[in-house]
Amino acid sequence: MGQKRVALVAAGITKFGKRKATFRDLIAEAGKATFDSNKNISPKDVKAFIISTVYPERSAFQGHPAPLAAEWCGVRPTEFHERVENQCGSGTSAIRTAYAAIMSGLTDLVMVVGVEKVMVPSHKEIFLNAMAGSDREWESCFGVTPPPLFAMVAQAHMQKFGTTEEQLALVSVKNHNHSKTNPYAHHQKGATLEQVMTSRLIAAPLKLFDCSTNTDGAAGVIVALEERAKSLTDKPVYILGTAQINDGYPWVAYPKDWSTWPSLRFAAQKAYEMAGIGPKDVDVAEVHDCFTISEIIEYEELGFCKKGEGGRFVEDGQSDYGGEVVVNPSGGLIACGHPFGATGVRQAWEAYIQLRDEAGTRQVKGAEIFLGHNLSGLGEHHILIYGRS
Amino acid sequence: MGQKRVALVAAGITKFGKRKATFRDLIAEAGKATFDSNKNISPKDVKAFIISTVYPERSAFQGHPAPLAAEWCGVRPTEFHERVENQCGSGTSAIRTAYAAIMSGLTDLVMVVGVEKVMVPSHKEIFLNAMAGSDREWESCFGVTPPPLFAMVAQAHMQKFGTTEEQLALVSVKNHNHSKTNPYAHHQKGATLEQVMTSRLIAAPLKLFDCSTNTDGAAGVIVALEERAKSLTDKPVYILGTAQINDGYPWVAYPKDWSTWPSLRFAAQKAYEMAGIGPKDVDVAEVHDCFTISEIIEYEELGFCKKGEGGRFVEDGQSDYGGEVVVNPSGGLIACGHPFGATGVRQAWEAYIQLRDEAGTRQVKGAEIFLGHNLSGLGEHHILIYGRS
Amino acid sequence: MKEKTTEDYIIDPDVYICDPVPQQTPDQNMVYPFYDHLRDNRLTTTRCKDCGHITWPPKIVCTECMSDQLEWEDFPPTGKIYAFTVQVGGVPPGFQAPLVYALIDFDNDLRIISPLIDTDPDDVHVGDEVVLKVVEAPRDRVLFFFKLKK
Amino acid sequence: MKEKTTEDYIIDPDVYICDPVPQQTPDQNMVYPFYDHLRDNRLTTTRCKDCGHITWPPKIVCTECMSDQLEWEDFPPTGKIYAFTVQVGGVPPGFQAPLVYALIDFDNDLRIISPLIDTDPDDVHVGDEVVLKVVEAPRDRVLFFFKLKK
Ligand SMILES: [Zn+2]
Ligand SMILES: [Zn+2]
Repeated sequence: MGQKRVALVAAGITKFGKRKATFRDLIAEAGKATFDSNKNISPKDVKAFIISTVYPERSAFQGHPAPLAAEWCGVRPTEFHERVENQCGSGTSAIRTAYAAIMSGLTDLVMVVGVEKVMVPSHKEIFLNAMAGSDREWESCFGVTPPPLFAMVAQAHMQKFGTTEEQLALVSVKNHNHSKTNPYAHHQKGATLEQVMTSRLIAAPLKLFDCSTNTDGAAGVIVALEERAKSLTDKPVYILGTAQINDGYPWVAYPKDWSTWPSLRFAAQKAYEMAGIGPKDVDVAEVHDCFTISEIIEYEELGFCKKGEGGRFVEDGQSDYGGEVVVNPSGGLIACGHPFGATGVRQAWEAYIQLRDEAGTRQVKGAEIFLGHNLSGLGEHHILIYGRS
Repeated sequence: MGQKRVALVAAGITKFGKRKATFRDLIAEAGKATFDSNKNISPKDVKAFIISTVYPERSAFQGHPAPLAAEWCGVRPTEFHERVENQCGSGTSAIRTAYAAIMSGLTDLVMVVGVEKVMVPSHKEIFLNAMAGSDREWESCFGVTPPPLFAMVAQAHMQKFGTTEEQLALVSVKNHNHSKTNPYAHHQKGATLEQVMTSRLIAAPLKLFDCSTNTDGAAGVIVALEERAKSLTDKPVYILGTAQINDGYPWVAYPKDWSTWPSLRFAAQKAYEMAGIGPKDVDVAEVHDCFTISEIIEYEELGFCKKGEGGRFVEDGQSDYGGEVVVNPSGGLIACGHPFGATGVRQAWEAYIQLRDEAGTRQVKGAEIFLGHNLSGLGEHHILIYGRS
Repeated sequence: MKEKTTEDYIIDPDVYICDPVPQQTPDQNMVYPFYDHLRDNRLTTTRCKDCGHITWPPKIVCTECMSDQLEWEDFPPTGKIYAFTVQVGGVPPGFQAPLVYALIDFDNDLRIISPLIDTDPDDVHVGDEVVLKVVEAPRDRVLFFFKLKK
Repeated sequence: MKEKTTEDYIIDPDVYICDPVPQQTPDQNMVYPFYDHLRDNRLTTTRCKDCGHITWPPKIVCTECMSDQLEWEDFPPTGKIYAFTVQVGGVPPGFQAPLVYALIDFDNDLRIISPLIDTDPDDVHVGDEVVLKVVEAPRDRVLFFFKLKK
């Protein structure tokens, strides 16, 4: 017997946007889409279920989401079920947990649904709920939310490496243009450099188009042990490597130089090693572009380019079709929107369709290796690497 | 190489009660108690961390608890970290997840902290927060919370099997008396049959002393792969078996006869098989006595006695010292209180001290096998079986 | 037991995080027809057109076969009490004891839990028949209560 | 920028779930001395008596050695701005743009993030020195803001 392996065997997604739907409507829709993607699997075949969701207790007045979500997807788990949460990295954490549950022998097939209902009717409450995501007692009580934090990250990177506001903007232009071919994205109209540069200022240097969008959405995948996976599809998408790290909490406990993220570099190295590849082997990646500056720093720390050259990397088209690695073909968090618990699962859905040549007009030709990355803080990173074989 | 095994190597707990402490104070206290229990492990040795907590988003206005809790315990995880939630079964789910993470090879040692801050200053909000635990749209919106639900369970069991109110009360008397020797329990004064029978009516036949208590608290354990465990302590407490199930959501989707819980029977069977034991082998158990009726039905479905004879089992002293199996030596949820995310971890702490002969005056002499059980609904059960070897 | 006013069932209707009553309009909820029917004094749920499976509560996707081709179907006009309890202590904010909760079984094999309203707790017995009683909730919403069939 | 009133920093001080300002009294918080010191215009944190480790924010257990023998220590009177940003859009409820947020480094090797108050955004530069400015919050609470050192 060789080393056990785990693979995606189904993936589905809902339209992201300000949805006319409840928390559970989104779950049901993602569940259906997931089962529709592979007719060899029915809800009754699923005995393990994980939901990834961040704050339904607040936005939907709904706790205990795991059995609710399982039931709304037709699943009555008898082997493993729970809710996994890690703020913006919840989706990737949930898939890692599914991987662990299978590798441990507790089960051989897990459904993972990621979901967030963000767009409550009161605009005030959307922002209020966001404050729960940082340290409430020492940071959020001052209204500290990610935009000003990442603005300071951007300033540090610009100051140290000469990154320009135009380079930041080009990340947004690329991702908005990618999403034109993603019917599930929140934004599908594309964006010009001028549109991004002249969009409303949020916290200098970040403008509205440098930021990911609040949105509702859900996505689902089914993960299985290799033997079972092969019986369910002739094109399983294998999990080759994974890593996770958290280097300090709250925000001010991270290393002092915010322009470099050594913890991401460390985690990427570990994930590459586990996958037996290097950064140059990655054909397509969905990385956590919560803000444009994040994607630029991620190019560097993931090893797609040298440290400090992330701005030039996007400027040179190296993160777009025809470049070194296609980053965020789906449109990323910036264009798809960022329903927290769903985002990592949406990335896995993109892995599934890209590595099966099912991504239509946004297909990365011949893609063999896909990297998915979430962050939940400057020093908190979650990585999954997928392969066609 | 034989089969890999996983064991507890440390366990600690805070005082349960209406604590003059924040959510994170409780975490720090449990973290310290856990490390204090085994001086061979320091925070820097811990690379994987799981927090079990149900609704800090509501009661502490604090989301994203995993990295917060890790940091407050001195841990900077580089291998695995997340928050696991399954309402009242969160603690057992978290330890199962630690087991999976270790068995999968992602890590070889995990710290698990379970915590809940329940007692917010506004009594109104304590009840409001409780409503998030059931189906908000179809059940909680009517104010449905566990007491009336378990009152109907009790009625069904009394009608079908002749269980009496006195038998229910005897569960409370036993557990309250057990907690007299547990300095961490919310209640430590004991209770007489008369006190229980004449306590304030909540929902017939359940009185105040038939119900578990809202409380604050936290507990921690460290779980490790056998080889590592043996290097850290000469008395590891092994995880022998585990099972988990959810048979329907919301409450009314469970099987129609509420006096029998077939899903618990199924899960227990699975856990016993995995452990290679039967119910008669269990020496000591911490089961989910959210209400007295729950413990009685659990005797039956866990196989400690025949179906329908749970009332007589407690009446005959079979669940007390000197009986078939000592159930809830800590005092259970009824006397310790039930800080949701902490409860399953508290049970593991009891397993740790009982199977190491460190339980002092409440030690179950010669205990070899310990069973821990949580429920999060009539059909949702979580089981862990521990052994001395 | 006095009849509840709408305010009894709500904490703060202007703060969603404190408001347990579901959103019921098409802009927020895909099962909104349930509430439209309720406003017409009809208690309904969804049945799958593809496999015939019926569930409570209503859904947008069949949990048996994952079809989204569902149709609305009325409950039988009366249900029967399987069990009930009178909650006198520990009732949530916005609610007033005594509360009579009942498990109500219907001929369509579905069970609903709901409070009985306009009902003296002493008049309730297992096996009693109950009928729908629609109650208004804040912001033009409705809830489905039951009362004893006369 | 106009000075914030206490009400600007609170959503609903009577509903804990909507109130981001921490509880600060001994009956609810074990690091309450921090707030007592703050009321005396002292910015403090905890240092471990056993190993000497100091952290921000203050704690009840040393994250280095798990000792609970901690002592309170004052911050140096001035800190230096490492980075700052002026948030003009997307500010949370209860807050008014423009908000100047700064990362403030102290000689004790600790960093704090906080808004600058009584400060014209145009007057702020990286490297500027700032001092504590205690601001009152509802229900007798206080918050630690900073302002430019004159
Ligand atoms: Zn169907
Ligand atoms: Zn120390």
